[in-house]
Amino acid sequence: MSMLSYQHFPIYAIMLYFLGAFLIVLFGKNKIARHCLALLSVTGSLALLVSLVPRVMTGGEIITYWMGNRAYSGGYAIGIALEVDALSLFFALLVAVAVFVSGVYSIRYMEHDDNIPQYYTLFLMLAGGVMGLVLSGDLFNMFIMVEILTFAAVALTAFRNTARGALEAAFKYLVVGSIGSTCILAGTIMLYAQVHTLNFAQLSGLIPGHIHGATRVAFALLFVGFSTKAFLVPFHPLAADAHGAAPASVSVLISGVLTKSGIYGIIRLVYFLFQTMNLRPIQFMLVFVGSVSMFVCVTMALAQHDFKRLLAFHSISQIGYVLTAVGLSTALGISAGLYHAMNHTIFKGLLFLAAGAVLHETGTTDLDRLGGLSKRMPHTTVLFLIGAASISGIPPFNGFASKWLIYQAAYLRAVETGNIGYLLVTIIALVTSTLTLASFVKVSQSVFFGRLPDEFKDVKEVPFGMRLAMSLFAILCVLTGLLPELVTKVLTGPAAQAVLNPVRYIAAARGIEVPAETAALPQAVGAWSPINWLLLLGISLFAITLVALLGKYDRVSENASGEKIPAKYDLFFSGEKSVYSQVGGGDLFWGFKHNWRHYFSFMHDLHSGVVNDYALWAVVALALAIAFLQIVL
Amino acid sequence: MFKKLIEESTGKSPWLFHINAGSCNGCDIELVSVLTPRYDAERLGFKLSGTPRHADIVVVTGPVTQQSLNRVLRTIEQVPEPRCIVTMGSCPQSGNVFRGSYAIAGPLSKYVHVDVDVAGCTPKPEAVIDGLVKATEILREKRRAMK
Amino acid sequence: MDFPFVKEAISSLFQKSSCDMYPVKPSEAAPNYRGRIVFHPDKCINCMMCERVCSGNAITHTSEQTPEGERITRTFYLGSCTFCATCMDFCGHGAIEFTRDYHMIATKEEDLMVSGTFLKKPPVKKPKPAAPAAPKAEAKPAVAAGTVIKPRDDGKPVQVPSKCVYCTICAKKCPAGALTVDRAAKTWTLDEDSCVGCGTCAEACPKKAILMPGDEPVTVEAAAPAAPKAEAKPAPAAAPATIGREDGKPVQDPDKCVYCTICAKKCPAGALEVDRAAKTWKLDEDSCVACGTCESVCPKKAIVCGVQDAPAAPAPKAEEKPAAPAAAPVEAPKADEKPAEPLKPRDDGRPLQDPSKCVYCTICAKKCPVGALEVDRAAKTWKLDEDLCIGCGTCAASCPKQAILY
Amino acid sequence: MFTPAFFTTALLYLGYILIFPGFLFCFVVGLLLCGIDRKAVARMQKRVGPPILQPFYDFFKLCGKETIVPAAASRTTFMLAPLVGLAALVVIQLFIPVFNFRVFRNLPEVADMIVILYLLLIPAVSVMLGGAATGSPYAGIGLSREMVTVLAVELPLVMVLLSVAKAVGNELGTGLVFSLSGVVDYQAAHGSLIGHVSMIPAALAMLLIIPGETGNHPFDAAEAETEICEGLLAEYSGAPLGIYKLSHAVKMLTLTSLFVALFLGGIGTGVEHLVAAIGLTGGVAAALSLILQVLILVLLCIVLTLVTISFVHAVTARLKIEQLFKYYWTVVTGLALISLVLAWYGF
Amino acid sequence: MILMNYIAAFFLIVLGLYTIVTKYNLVKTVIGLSIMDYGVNLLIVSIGFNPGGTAPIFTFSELNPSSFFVDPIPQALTLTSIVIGACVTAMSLSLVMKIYEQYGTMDTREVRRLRG
Repeated sequence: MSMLSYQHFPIYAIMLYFLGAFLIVLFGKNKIARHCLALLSVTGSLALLVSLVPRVMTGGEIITYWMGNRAYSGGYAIGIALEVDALSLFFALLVAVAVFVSGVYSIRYMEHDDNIPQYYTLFLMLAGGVMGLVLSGDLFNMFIMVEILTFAAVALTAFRNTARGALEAAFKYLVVGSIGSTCILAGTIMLYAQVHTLNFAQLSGLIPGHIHGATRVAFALLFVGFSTKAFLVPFHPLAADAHGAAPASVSVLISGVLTKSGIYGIIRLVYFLFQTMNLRPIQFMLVFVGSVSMFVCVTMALAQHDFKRLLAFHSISQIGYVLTAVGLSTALGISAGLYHAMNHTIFKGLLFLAAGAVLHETGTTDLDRLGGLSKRMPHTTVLFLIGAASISGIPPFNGFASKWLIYQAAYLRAVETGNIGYLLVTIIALVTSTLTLASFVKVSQSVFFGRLPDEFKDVKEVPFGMRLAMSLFAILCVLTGLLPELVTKVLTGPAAQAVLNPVRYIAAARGIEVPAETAALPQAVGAWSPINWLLLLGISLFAITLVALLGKYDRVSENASGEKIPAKYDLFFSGEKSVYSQVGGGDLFWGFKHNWRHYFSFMHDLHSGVVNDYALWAVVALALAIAFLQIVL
Repeated sequence: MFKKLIEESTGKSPWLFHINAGSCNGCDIELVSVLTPRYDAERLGFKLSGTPRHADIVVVTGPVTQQSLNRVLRTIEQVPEPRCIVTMGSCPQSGNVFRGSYAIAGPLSKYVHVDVDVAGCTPKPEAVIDGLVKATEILREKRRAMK
Repeated sequence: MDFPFVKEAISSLFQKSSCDMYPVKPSEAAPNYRGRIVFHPDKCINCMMCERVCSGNAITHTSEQTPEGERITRTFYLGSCTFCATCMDFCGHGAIEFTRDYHMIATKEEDLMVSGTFLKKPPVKKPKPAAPAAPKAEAKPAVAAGTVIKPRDDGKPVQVPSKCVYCTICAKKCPAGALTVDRAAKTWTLDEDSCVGCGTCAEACPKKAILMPGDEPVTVEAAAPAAPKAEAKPAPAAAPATIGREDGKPVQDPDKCVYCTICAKKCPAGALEVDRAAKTWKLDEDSCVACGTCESVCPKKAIVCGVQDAPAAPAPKAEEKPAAPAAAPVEAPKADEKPAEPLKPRDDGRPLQDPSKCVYCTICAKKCPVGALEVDRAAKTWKLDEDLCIGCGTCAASCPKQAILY
Repeated sequence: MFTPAFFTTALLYLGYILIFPGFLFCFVVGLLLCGIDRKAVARMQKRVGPPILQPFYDFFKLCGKETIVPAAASRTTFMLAPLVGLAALVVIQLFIPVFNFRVFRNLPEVADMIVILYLLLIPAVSVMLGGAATGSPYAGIGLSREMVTVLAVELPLVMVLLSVAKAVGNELGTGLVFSLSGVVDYQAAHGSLIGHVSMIPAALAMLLIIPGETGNHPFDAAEAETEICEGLLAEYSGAPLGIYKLSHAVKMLTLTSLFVALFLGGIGTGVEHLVAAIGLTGGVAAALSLILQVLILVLLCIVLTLVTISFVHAVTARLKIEQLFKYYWTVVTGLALISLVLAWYGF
Repeated sequence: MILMNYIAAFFLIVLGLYTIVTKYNLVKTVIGLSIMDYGVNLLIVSIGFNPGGTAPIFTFSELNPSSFFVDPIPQALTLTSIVIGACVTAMSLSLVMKIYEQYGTMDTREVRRLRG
């Protein structure tokens, strides 16, 4: 096995990150060296993973790589293994893309901050930790990687310790995060106590036979541990605090990558370790947690006054979508869930970068103080609108493609099982999508449109580097939106099949090659071909603009004079001279908030911000999980 | 052909914007009564609009008090181009009984070219309809004169 | 959730609309609707009553002298008319008429002007006696006692010579200026064509010496006037060389006074009590402000304010009084340091006091609508509060001494 | 691939987009519906009301007027938003089948019911973005109300569509039918859906949704000309305002024809047999039946407009925004829920 | 005897959670965290115990089928877990120090600027 054969690529991908991290510690002082190292490691691992795609995804091959070359021997896997199947590679690609774009963005974004070398070290450690978690085939190794990424994330959240609440957010994240990690550790150990092995594939082979008291507790512990990492419902205030305070490029990683690692852990746990997804209650648990976090976080987002906290709550609600879809345990459901996870990383990354751009230029993300930035920052506005349109599911963009698949899967599942609960889930999913649209209309009115306050008069466009990163995400947004079949065929289809038959995963560890049965790719029931639609829209738009221009649509009169605005071009203020009055932030959607005022006041008190309450929720969630699984499993 | 169609429909769908420059509300009630079933100006396409931006004909009532002067002028300025200004009742034309009072900024014609005056201290709705129809003819000429 | 108009909405779909299609079907105004004004110039006698009563002062007239008479054009500006038809009521001759035509749409100013011109013949000279100042005795036709005087039928006033004291109040009151009464010559002449028969003179006459249509006829008593009042009056002092008081307060001349109480009514400060029955005339020293109103209004010239030299004969007293400086009693420090050249009114529309004329009667302060003036009678100071004052000119109008330039 | 066949089909589709179910058809029938609505409302108030062609006069007058771009507005969004909104609406109209006639007969269907639900969002978002771009506080308030209206209408509309999909799915045995043409084909065979017991509450709910979705009188808190000076359109004048009024009219057409396709699909489809009965065959019969079906569709749309929009407009007063929200999320959603549950348990 | 270890480990974990949840002092929360961590470490070590086994230190020559060792893997895991516990404590204490510097208080009820 020569050093360059594809077998080694997974370990190279992980090591590139860590190598980059440690080299930057050495040569970090010099600006150019630092940037080259960071970009090199980021692009390198992305290239390696992309080269794996044809082999693993379409080819259906599973790469197992034994550390220290101690292969499977004597019935027991002693060495630590890396096992890359379609699911792992899918998540790995996701992580690599997000890290790459965020790396490019943070080069210009972090210019004004001090001790930048430390930033890049932590950044690459976080990336390496997640890559390790996603690719590793060994349960304890996953725990180690979880610890690394939690440390890196906590340190990065507290990176700008002067920012409002950064330290507090980091502390809370650390406390509840380490409770979660301890649960994962305890769960791993209890599993080890049963079958005395840590290799993931072997565990998946043995555990289903040993389901009794201790393994049920282990299942609960692992489930709660990973949902802490994914910031699901009881733990979502952490995410809001962490994103609110962290620099934008880090928030991209936290929301795009960290939450996906939690989801990856849950999928591995439920579909591979315990293979219990055929049990109805387990599906109910996943779908219930998913839809609750979907609805709670979107309503909380509507009540926010800060741009990044709003985005943070939205990323949890989108994760709720992914979990609900994965919880349906049908081929279409899982592929829709994974497709949505990918889309979420892309458009959420774009939105956080836009928030970073706004913060970089105006110094604040408070919705009540901003307004009318589209006049000064047109590119950022267009990019933000693409991100907002895709997250709220406006047709041509990618958010709609995946959400539409999720509704299909949920409703098909409802019809198959005849259980009206799934119907409720579909309706909640649709309403949540409209609430997402509402909150992003609120953001666009309070930040980009409306009146420009005087203090931001001299705001100018963000430097080109940041806009390049944002446009990268924007192009991805449009592409993945327009080609749902291609994405399902190449990326999410194989991953869904990998999830649905763990036997190949287990066998691959033993070196036995199980032929991938050609299960049909998940087919959507409804019909949606975005390219045709876009063609139609283009033609009719062209026709309408042509007619408009013919009919003197441009009979426009502009305000020619400079500063002093003559009465004709001033806003209509019922006769008065127009004064600065921005309608935005808190005073939008009074109708909705008034009807739900009791719900909102209850939610406001619930998120008290005291560390003890969050810890209490974690403990209660753990107790509930253990009790529920004792009964069910 | 298109230009003639526009000109034709400019006359046929004039939208009103009513400015009360300190009137005793006698003319205001009368103007709104023009839209009631008995006189029904909507037959001729008249419609009250909420903002000067949507308006073609501006109807001014009241003796243009000092306080309301620059507000009236600013609102009239915000009406898009082919527009007509109609003064209703004798107050805007001459200040009527309030003439000479320190609170009156004088007849409207001192500040803005008034197209149609509808005299009468609360002119009858029929008179108002006449005035508005006259205004639509002037609108049509202005539209024809535009580029 | 009740919907009140469901039945009406559906049923009215099938009924005829209650619109009376105005521009297509013409509609007539109400019978006595006050629409466009029509002016009949021939009837107008230019008594200007309509101009006076018009609230919107929409009526103006221009007159220019021509050889054959005064050509007057009267214009009614409909744009400033409130159509209250008060002028029609006041026009004694029915020269103004409100038609039922309500189409008063105008694109130009002139369309709203209704005007009419007429020629006003100069007053025909009646064969009046040649010398106006003829001795009054024979000018007055002797009216034998006992003849019955009936009111005239054409609405004009008639004089009862026995009762009339020629106090000239009726002349002053007559809106049309149709009466000329000469107290000296005791003549009462009525100008037929300019009198409008408004009856103001009859009301104003203290002696009820004028009869209007509708009063009952009066028979002339035999005894001449002036008999009973002589003895009730306290005996006057001998006629000194100069009469009147230094501080400008009024002194009554008992024999001339007819106790007609006009001076009491007119006194702004309410300092005079005159009792017609008891024939008493009392002055309240401290509230009197020596403004001289009582003197000017006294029909009998029975009151003298301020020191004046004793009149040689009763008649000439009236003329030379205004010539004498009224400000004698006031010590004159302020007077001499007044700049020689006459004061000009201020250009920013605010009033300016002329210290020489001002008597500090505080009327202007009382009258000022916004309270911008403080006048202290004791300290003789007159202070104007610049920003409160709105330049309305009421003080100048109300000042009895015309001491405020505006 | 540039064969003559390609050109003829391209021309055919261009015709579809620009002439028949596309731009011209929407323009004429939309404004016609708007005219009939204003005339009906007037007649119900015992007024004579404007001529039927009044919306056409309004549109062409607005084209002739000057467009003032306020200084505080961001110009491109201000000018582009109305165009995108109208284009999206016209494209939706292409997907709604006119009884037997479908634009994409031989192409894979472009959009199904859930997609149409989301396509209806684009015009609403374009109005909001246009209003927000002007920067006027009236537009801000209008935006907040418009969004709450969209929120309010979304829930019941989703339920209606799901219940229709389930009901047709039950009958056809495939569990779920999302494609609109599938629903119409089913109705062609088995008579229109309004006949089903479970579909009556859904149809009623849809009738109540139409005025809300188009923003007509009782639910027009977003463009309340008395309170917030035409809300979102406060700063628009001239041609962009004309295009917004046109897209409002076309939206009325789209929603009523959606209702016809969903619930009254069975009425028009019987026309073939009628035409065949007369004895015409071949191209003429197809053309005649197409024209008849279009006439039936327009007629049904007019009746629906009279019932749902004009009558409701004449009889009710404008609702406050939170009353509107509560009304939609309790009364109308209850109706839709009933039909969903009934459809669920196989009635 | 091994049962005592499990009970002690479980007790330690519950004690740690109790301190985190109820104590309103930042440092006490950190202490709770480390107690919980030690409880899990105890659990890991006691899992690997085979009664009668010797320490797993041997050279290849000594390795014969009859030798019976205690399971070495959990011990390795415990080592990493202890290291991680130390890092967590170190980082949280530094954060507490900075928070005290910025907020001026140790009480968790005051440190709640981000809420709602």
